[in-house]
Amino acid sequence: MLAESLALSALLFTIGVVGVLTRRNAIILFMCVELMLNAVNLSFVALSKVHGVGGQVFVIFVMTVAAAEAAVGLAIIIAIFRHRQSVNLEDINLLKG
Amino acid sequence: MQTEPLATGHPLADTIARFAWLIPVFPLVGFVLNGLLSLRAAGHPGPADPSAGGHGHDGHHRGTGGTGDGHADHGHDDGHHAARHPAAALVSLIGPGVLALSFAMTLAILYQVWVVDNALREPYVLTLFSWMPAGKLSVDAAFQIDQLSLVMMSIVTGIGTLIHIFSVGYMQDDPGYPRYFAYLNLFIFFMLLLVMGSSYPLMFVGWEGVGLCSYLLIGFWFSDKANADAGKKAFIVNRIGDFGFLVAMFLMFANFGTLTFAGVGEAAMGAQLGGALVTAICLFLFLGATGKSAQIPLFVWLPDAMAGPTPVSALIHAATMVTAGVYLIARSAVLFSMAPVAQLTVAVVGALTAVFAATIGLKQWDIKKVLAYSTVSQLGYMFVGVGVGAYSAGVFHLMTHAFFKALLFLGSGSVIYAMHKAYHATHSHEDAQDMRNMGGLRKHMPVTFVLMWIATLSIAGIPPFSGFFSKDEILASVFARTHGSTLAEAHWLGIPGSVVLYGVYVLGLAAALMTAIYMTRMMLYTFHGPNRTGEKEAAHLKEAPWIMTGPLVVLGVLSAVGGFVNMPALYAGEYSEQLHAWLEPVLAEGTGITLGEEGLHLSHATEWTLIAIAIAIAAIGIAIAWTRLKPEALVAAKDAKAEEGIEKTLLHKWYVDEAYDKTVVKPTLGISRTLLWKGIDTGIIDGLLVNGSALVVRAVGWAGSQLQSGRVGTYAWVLLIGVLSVLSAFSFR
Amino acid sequence: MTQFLDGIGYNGWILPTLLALPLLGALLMVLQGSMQKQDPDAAMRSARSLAFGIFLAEAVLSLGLWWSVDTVSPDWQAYVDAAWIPQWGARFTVGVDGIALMLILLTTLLMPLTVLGSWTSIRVKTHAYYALLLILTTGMLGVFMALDLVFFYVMWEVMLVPMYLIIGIWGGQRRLYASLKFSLYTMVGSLLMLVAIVYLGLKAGQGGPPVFAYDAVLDMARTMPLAGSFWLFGAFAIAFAVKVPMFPFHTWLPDAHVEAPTAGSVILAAIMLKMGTFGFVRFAVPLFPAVAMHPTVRMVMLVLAVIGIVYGALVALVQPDFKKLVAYSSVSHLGFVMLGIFAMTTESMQGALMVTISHGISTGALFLLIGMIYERRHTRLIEDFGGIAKVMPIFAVCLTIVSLSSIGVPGTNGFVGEFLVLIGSFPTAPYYTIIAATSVIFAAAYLLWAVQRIIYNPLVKPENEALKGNDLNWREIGLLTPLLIAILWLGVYPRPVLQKTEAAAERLVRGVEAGRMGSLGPRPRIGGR
Amino acid sequence: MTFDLLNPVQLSSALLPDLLLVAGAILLMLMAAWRPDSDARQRTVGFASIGLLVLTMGLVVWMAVSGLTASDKGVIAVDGFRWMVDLVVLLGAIGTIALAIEHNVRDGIVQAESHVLVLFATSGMMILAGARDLMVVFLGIEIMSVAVYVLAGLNRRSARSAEASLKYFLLGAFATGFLLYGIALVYGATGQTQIVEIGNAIRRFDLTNDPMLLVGIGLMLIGMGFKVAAAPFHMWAPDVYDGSPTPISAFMAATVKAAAFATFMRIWYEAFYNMFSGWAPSVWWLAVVTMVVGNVVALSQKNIKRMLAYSSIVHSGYLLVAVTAASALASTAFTFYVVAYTLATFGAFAVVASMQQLGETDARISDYEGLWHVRPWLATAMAVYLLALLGFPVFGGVGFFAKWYLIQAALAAPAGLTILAVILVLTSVISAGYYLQVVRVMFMKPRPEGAPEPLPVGSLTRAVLAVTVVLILGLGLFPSRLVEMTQMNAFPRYPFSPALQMGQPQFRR
Repeated sequence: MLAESLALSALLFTIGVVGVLTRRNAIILFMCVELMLNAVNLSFVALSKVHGVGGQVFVIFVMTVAAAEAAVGLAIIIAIFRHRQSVNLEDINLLKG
Repeated sequence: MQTEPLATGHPLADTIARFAWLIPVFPLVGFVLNGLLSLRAAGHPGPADPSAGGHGHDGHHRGTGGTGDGHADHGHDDGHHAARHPAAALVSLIGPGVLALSFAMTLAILYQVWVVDNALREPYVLTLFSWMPAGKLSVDAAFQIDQLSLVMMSIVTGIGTLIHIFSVGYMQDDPGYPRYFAYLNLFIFFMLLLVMGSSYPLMFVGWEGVGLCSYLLIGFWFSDKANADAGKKAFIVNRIGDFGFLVAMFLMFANFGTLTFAGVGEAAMGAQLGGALVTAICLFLFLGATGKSAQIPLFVWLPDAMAGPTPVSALIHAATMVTAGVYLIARSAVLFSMAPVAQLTVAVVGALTAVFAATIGLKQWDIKKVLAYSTVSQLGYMFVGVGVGAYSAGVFHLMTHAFFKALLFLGSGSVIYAMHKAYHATHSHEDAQDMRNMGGLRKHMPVTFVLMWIATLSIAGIPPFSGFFSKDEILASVFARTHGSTLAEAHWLGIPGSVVLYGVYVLGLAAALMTAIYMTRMMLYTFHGPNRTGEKEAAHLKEAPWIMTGPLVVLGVLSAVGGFVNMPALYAGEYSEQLHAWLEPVLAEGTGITLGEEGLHLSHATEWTLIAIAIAIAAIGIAIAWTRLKPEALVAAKDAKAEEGIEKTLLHKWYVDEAYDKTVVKPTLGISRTLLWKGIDTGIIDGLLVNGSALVVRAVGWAGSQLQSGRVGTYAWVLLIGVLSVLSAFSFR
Repeated sequence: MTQFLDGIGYNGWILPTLLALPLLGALLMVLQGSMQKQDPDAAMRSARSLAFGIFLAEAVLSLGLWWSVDTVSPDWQAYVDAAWIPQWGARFTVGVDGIALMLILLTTLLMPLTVLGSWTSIRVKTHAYYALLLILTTGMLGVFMALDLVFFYVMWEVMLVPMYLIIGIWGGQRRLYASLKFSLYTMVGSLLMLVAIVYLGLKAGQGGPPVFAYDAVLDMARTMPLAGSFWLFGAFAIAFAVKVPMFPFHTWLPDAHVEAPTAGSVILAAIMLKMGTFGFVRFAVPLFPAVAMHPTVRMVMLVLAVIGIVYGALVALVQPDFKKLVAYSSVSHLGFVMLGIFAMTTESMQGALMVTISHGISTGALFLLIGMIYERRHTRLIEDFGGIAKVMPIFAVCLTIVSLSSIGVPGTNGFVGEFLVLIGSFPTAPYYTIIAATSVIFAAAYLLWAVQRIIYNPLVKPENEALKGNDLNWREIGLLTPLLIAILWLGVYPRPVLQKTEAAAERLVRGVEAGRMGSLGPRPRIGGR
Repeated sequence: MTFDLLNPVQLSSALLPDLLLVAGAILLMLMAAWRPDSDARQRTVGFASIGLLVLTMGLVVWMAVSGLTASDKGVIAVDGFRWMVDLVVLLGAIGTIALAIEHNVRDGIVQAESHVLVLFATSGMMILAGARDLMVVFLGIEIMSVAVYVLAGLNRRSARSAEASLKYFLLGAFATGFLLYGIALVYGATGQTQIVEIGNAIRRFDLTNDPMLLVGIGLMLIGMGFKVAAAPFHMWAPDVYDGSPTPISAFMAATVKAAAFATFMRIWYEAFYNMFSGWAPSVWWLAVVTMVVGNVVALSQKNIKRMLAYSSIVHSGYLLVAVTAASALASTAFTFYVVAYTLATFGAFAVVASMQQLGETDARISDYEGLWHVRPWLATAMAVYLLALLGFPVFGGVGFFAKWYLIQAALAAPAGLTILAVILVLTSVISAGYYLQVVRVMFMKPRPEGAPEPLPVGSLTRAVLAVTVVLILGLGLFPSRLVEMTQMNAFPRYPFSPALQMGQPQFRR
């Protein structure tokens, strides 16, 4: 059961990574990151079956932090939208070189 | 400063000889005083400023063409005939004065040598201070007084004094008058160092120093590029020789551990006869000598050196400096005698130079050029002498040559002086040194005419003039050594030594023949026949003042009778070979090695035959020139046709300068500029390696910054590359 | 004199004082500069006087070393040792031997002259200029007296920034390129040396805290295996070779020389290049004698030295810019020093030191002369001159004498050094010496030719004619006179200098001889008088 | 005394400075929100923040000198390393706010909350400095990061600022994912989240070849690499430093990096020390790539903030050398270097901030042409910072000894990192190319015609400049006090595995 959970977690994590790499919309990108975090959460939960509650405690922390991050992140995306009228990351390249 | 431990107990130590260091110091003082006077005047621009009207006479001078003396131009063009240097009187006193003091001092020492018993069985070495002590090397500033150096000192100071006096008249109107005497005094100082130094390094100081003064004096009228070029050429060519001198010293120090004459001589005695080491040392020394004494292949600077004032040519480029190479070999007599192959080289090169230069002398029009090639040729003679181990004969010819060649140069100076005055009076721009512009001068300059003939007969080898004795002795020595000497037994480039010596002898005769021809030619064109100077100008031709002709007379006497100091034993009886005897303590050892235990003696018959041949050759030469050359047919330089064929080749000195230029100078400059500087320096090192690597780094940086596209997607991909690399590094350890 | 100096405890405080005085002066200079902002001319006058005063004081103070230093003693002289960074084993340790003594005196005596040489040519930001010059002096002196590798390295690097700024701010047209090239070149070398120094310190510490004291490092380094010390020698050698500069690391020099202001060129040539050779003499060779004298390594160094000699001379031959010509001539001259060092005989070593000193004097004087004519004509191209001797005879005389010294005409300082190097090198490196000796020809060729084209030849250019009456002034004559005197004095009577360096040179040679055999051999020991 | 960290009261005592800062920050946030924004208000809150930071610093110093320790069992460390990092972080925060108070006007920022955000970020860093549990590490990183995400976008009028913020956020979150996954795997392999316990577990169960642990460490390395901007995880840094308000750039470049490195060091030295042979090659290469890429790309920068950003990447590479060296000496060299680097980087950004014109967002190097002629002291200070970053003795002051110390650590490392040291110095030659470029622009070029006069430098900025310059130069002449301080808290104080103690670690390059 542990191995399957970890495999699923890895799969989800990979899906998240691939999403980040391929998508161009800031919000979707952010969603993919959230997917990665939750994949890790799955691992933690699975592992805590072996190692005790530490992993589950960690999951609570991660969820809390992810919520805070989501709040800040969405605010940032709104801020950029106000400037560029777009959240397409292809358009956002003032800073380069 | 340490006092001389070596000299204590020497018979001369308590005599005036212990002040011998004053001899070079006098001219040094003269140099300093004259130099200061020259600068002082320069520093205070006034009516007598040397550069006043400098422009005008530059232009004028170029107009005269060639490398001629431009002395009369200087300071005259603006019409101020009284534009003598403000300090001229003082300079006229100091310049020759210090020389006279040195000469007097030299005579005083000579006198002491005469009166003190066994005064110079051993050389008297006067150590002043330690010059370059480093490790095992110890070079002292020390003078060596012996018979050889005394002869040289006498020539240098004696002839030097005469030429200084002559210069007072010759240079009187030159704006650079104090500078001239400063240089001249400095030259004498270095020349005395050269002949008095007790070790090779000290001699080298003088060696280089005279080269330096020669450079300064050749380029004395530096405003003309040709003069400055000639000075530079002299110095650089001499430096090639100096390189040889240096290497010879390295070899001596590395193998003998000492550089003093005494030490090296002693060590050389213990070396292997004909061994590679002594041969190498001698050949390198000879390379030095070819530079200073203008022998093949380094003779090219001397003719150009005639660009200097004529008294300079007389003093430096005839009487003293150029003979330094001969002196060097005589000094190293033992060393050379231990290396017969090197000796033969010296003799062959000397003989070849004698002939080669004589051929060129046949076709020169510039009176000083004739004398210059004559000098080269006569120096070749001297080398033949010292080359075959007849060191005293070489020195003898050195001495007589100093007399008659100084006379010839000063005489020609007189002529040029007169020509200049004449052309100047009529504002003509003709060449005052071209013999085609002279002719018939005997009417105008009788004293000079007579004296010059004495010198000519002397150099041609007509008895009883001095040149006859010295030249004859050299030729006889060569002949004598064809059998039984170490030279005859040695092989030179595979040729038996005796064959080589016969060849040398024949070459010597050939050179003697040509010498007689070109000297007679010079006299004919200059003093005989009709005058070609121009009608107006001829009226202004007149004898030089007595301050100039005076020294000429003295030299004339010396040229005439100077040979008597070393007449052959054949007919002179108890008065024979006095110079030879005098020099014996210094040179006998070397000669002895060459000749063997009991020496070599020619039969009287042979000797008489040789003398007859020599006289005949000289007489034939004069006769050829006298009968074949027609001064009447000559036209002035401006109307002359260009030469053709062999004459052109001779006039252009066999195109040696051009050949050197093409094979050495141009390639060196070309390689330096295109290959080394532009190629390696700015091309490979700077361009490719330094700036190239900087460029590569910058290019990579630019590429990197292009990757920084500003797009989050790119960044994520790069990040992923990192992730994969790290993970694979962790997985596949 | 010696007694008087002992009486005031001279040896106890002189070296730190020599280091501190210029720094203090720099501080004063900055203070004075920040107070005086309006009139640049007034600022120039006050700045140069202050600088001259400080440098003069420094020179006078340093003169006592001539008497107070016992050059024969195997101990370091005027030795001062104080704690600095105890955790790293870095100490403030200074001391001199005969070799360092000469270089220190060369520095302190030359610096006032460089101020005189900058007297009127530096007109903007004068206070900053002289402050940098002062700091530079501390750095240079520090290098010569440092007996702790950390302190040495710090001083070594300290010189870089002032020189970078001096070239870059007060330099010529291509000053930006030249200054950057100078600093990057130098850094490549010196940073590798940094690694080597740290490594040596750690090794000498034997597992404990590092030890950087020269003597301790020396003892340790000589016992290192050949393979390891090869790399260390390489690191040191590259740093020093760049500074010397040896072929092929020399290309920064022409640019730096040409673009630097007069004083910068003088200091570069006269002193900073000598740090390279000094580095070889003090560090690279004695620390790793087995490597330095290893046949292959030695051959490479000798070949590079000889290439430098001939190559520098040949390239100098074709330079259109007189300053560049002198720069390449420096490459050639410094090649002699390297030849002398790696020939490793007492004579050649002393010759190398002599060349070091006399090159400083002659080339320094040459640069000063170039600066003087540049101030008047605003060009350095040889072809722009001609016939200058007619309008500026005193200049011509000085240029001639200095050139002759640079050519190495006997009677001048240049000859003594070159002669000793060559004659000393011949027994151990004959073929290299013979090739090197050919440079007597080239040296005459390039310098005399240039001198001819500058002061001789016809005076045709109106700009040059306009120089009439504008010969060297009293300040310029005054600043050249000591150099001319030194040129002749060292040429005629070099014995005092040779005597001072003899013991150190001999110890070095014997130490290296012993070191390559694997034993410690003689070396200076800690303990001042 | 020694804290027993299982006791909540004692744990709180051990966290006293952190708690003080957080509490103060919350109060200040309320204060900031109380009244409408204005410049005066912003200044008041700013000064109050500085006061709070100074207070915290005092507390940290007091705790540092009173020789407190804590048991190894616990989530927080009480040791010299923590206090040193705290001090660096607090000093950086003080400097940031001091700069921001005067600089915000130029960017048109009037929100007083900006200072409070700095305080929150600082509290995150302080937590990181002491964190000894991966959970705490994660929390610290997030507290710090979330605040800094916002700070980067502080200038709401600037699209560049917003873009910087967005990029930092997205990529930061992405990297956090890796870090977190790594933590999960490490937890899975060892069953521990406490750093010391992880180390113990590795030693006890000999996990040196455990694949899960190795992959976990690799993933954590990626996360850490991102936070410290090591190549190839550095791509965000130039853009973010460029777009952010300059004081915030300084804050990120100096303190954020210091804090992230602090926890990096602690985890690697205390937990993963015995995995040396596993991670050393990767970190070695990471260091090399970072040094090379940072230096090379920095050469072609025209914008001074971007140039400094690449410079900060380069210095991450140098610090990674200290991580690779893995010795007690290396940890002290690391601390020393962080101090020197923070001073210099902060100073350089302070100069950039004071050079900025009103509303200007693109700070070009060419703006500095001839600066010496109009602002000699500013130019001189900048030169000192740049030379310090270059590692030049005396003129670059302590920067040289920092580099010296690093080289010493590399050469003395058990694994012998000679080649790494050589690469370090060779790449720093390249760095001379861009550092000296700025010096030459400032000193050697004339001030261009019509170049705007730099705005007057405020007194707070002056104070920041003066303090940093004096510290750099002073410590550059007499560094021994600082060396002493860093040596008091050398890592690792935990026993090596027998394999490591016997002879050299199995790692050769």
